[in-house]
Amino acid sequence: MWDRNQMASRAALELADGMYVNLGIGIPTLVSNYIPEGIDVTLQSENGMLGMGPFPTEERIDPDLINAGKQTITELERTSYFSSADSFSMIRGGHIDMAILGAMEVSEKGDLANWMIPGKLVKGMGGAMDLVAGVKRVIVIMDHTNKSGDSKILKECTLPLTGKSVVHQIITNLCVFNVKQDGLEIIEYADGVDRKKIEEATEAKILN
Amino acid sequence: MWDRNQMASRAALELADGMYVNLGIGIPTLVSNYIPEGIDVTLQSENGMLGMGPFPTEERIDPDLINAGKQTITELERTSYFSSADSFSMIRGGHIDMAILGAMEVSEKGDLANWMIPGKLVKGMGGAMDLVAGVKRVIVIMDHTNKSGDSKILKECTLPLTGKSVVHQIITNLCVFNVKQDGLEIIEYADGVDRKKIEEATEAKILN
Amino acid sequence: MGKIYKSASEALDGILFDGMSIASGGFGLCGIPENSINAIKESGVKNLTVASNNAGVDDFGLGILLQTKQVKKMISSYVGENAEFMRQYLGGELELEFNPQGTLAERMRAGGAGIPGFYTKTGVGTVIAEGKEHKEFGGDMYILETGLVMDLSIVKAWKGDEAGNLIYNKTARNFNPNAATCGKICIAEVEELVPVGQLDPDHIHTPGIFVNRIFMGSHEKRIENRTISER
Amino acid sequence: MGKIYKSASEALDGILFDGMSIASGGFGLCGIPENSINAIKESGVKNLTVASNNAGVDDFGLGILLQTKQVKKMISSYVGENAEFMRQYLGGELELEFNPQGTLAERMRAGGAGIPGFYTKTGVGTVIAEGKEHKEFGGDMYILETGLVMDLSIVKAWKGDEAGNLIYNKTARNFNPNAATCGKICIAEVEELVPVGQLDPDHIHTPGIFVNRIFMGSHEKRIENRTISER
Repeated sequence: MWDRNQMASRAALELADGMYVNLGIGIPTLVSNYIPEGIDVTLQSENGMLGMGPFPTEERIDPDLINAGKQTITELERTSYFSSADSFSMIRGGHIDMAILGAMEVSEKGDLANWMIPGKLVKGMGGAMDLVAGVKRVIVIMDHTNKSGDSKILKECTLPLTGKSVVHQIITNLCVFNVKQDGLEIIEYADGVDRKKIEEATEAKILN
Repeated sequence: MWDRNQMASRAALELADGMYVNLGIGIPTLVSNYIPEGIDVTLQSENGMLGMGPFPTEERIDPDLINAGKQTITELERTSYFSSADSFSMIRGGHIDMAILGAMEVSEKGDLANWMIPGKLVKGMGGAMDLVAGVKRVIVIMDHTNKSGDSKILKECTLPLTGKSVVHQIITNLCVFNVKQDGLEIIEYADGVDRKKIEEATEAKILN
Repeated sequence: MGKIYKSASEALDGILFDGMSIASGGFGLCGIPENSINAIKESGVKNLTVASNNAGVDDFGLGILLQTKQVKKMISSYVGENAEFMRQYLGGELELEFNPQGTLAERMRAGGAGIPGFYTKTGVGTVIAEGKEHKEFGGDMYILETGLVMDLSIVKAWKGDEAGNLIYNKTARNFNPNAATCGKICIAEVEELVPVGQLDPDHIHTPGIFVNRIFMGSHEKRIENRTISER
Repeated sequence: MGKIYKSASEALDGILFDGMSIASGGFGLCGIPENSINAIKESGVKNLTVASNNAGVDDFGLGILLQTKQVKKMISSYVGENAEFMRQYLGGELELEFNPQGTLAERMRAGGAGIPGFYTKTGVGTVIAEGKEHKEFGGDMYILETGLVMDLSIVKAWKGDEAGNLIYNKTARNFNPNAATCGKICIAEVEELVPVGQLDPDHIHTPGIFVNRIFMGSHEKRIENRTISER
């Protein structure tokens, strides 16, 4: 089984040199700690920044410089700023190579639900619907099951969707799936996890 | 009868303090020479400039600083530059108070034709269609008749239209018309011009 | 040039009315028009429809207009930081129209640009698409979203000049340039108001034509999520 | 960061093919990608569809690709300065699609922004509207225009950095930022190429994400209509 950091570091292996990447809130944010040596990646923040730097030291905190998670951050030498409309032109227009997002549920067709639980949690989709609709490759990082042990990888999502057939890869604490035309393909097992354990934790159709 | 400069100076009386104005190529450009004392007007150039200044002296010519007529110009203290898409957001979005344009033909309904003569002159509409569709008030300056003496103010335009029901006022060498629901209203006669002379030179319906 | 006002309340004088619609710049608490929001609260105007990406927090930003129940409806993409919002919404006291963030930004831009409708892939196959016109382009399905034109827009910039030209600072730009274009009237508050000629014409983010009134305010610039690193 | 090339011909290497579509920045002869246009001429690629507000003049700018008959079709708003263009068009050798200037700029922006269609009032009731879908919004009639996505865009900026960030000078900005977004590949030529960190992040007009290849060129910057005043 992988922990949060191991999941993030596994996701980082999907990065390639020169990519423009948008990282969602939560575990996806950790991916930036594991960018492989020799790989240069530019992070986009959908509130209007390309070239996001690390968190600031206490002295360098700037209230005018935050990321999409409202966290204080820093700029890099390559950084540019732009409006929200311009930011989503990049996203919707297919200029971002990869988005790595968290999820509540993913279906075997690549449907994604990560923005609301009717009657319980009504925070809003933020930029998630735009990201999954526009970004070239969408990777989800999440625990394989919820706190009650139910699978989050389903035949059909039960929660309101963020996007239909939008997820390309799922990285969980148990394994890595590629989303294929007719189901999910296991391409990697987490340490100490076998096929049986994945089957038990997965409602969706596994191809291999 | 008015000459070019008198027509331009008459048009300048339509300007009000604080207005944002787009001036077309030709006689409309001359309007900037007659802006009344105490009236502050900001000129927009649709190639991406707000706050257009006068022509430069020889030493100040800058190939990167031209107006929509491709003439070298200068900037003012208030000037801002922007892209063509942003420029036409201003125009199409109704943020420009007035456009003063030349014309080949205008109809009694305010239809305007000023961009092509089929088979003879194929230059293109440039920004004229956007201007007449988006600007709050459109004034045409032109000679009342063409070189053969035929009226350019018609019941229906014969040339391909630039816009339908878009002209609010027509300033010619003979008079000033306001375009009303059901025809044209003379609101001013040029020096030495009488009603009969205007009637002879006008095919369109005159209301008064 | 007659655009300069002394304060938010002066700038808003004669503009506010019950039931009006307002677009606000800002993302989270970053780059929000603090002074205009406070003055709107003081005015007591009510039944507002407010388009803003977020709704502030309970005691700062647009959240204070929720506390006083001056807002009838929010058009937002994310309201997760506002407990009062959630309470009013779940209790049926407040209308909420969720827009995907990019759709909201583009709706503001479109409204300001004279574009009454545009097609986007965002939200296709989700509740966002329900009841909206669908259309295929190049084999893919898109939905029709509409441009937003609001009675008023309130924005916050870093520097502004007498002609209304605005420059934003870093990610405090966010929705401000887009909101500025979609109001029938736009009021800008700035940290620094300078004479014309002080701003480089190539650096201006919002040309003065969009700004009807401008004033200099003092800004708390509260930080929502202070995150630091060791070095 | 691997985006820097030594010359236009190096930057265009492997990208050009017969029948391709190209969006070009520039207005008149101002801010045009002179070097890329020259290199495209040298390459001999043909049957091009070119979207550009103007078509240059006979011996400069896009006009030189008309002289060599490399262009099959132009998408432009104004071609009045180009006698060769007129000759080929009236002789049926060249296709021409007139777009209103604002519609052309917005089509480029829309294509780059993932918006396949938008409604505009521009051109309603004219030949431009013929065959286009009409739709009423708020009692007014609008027509549907489509986003432009081109195989290649070529733009010219004043300064650029290693990350592809671009800054334009004065009215040489014009269509360049919009064209830059709508090409599947974008090649930028600049007067000055600087290391990252030299451009202020708040002053950048085209973020580097849109620029695939960048090179420094020498620019004639010919003036089309030299107009001077006495003082």
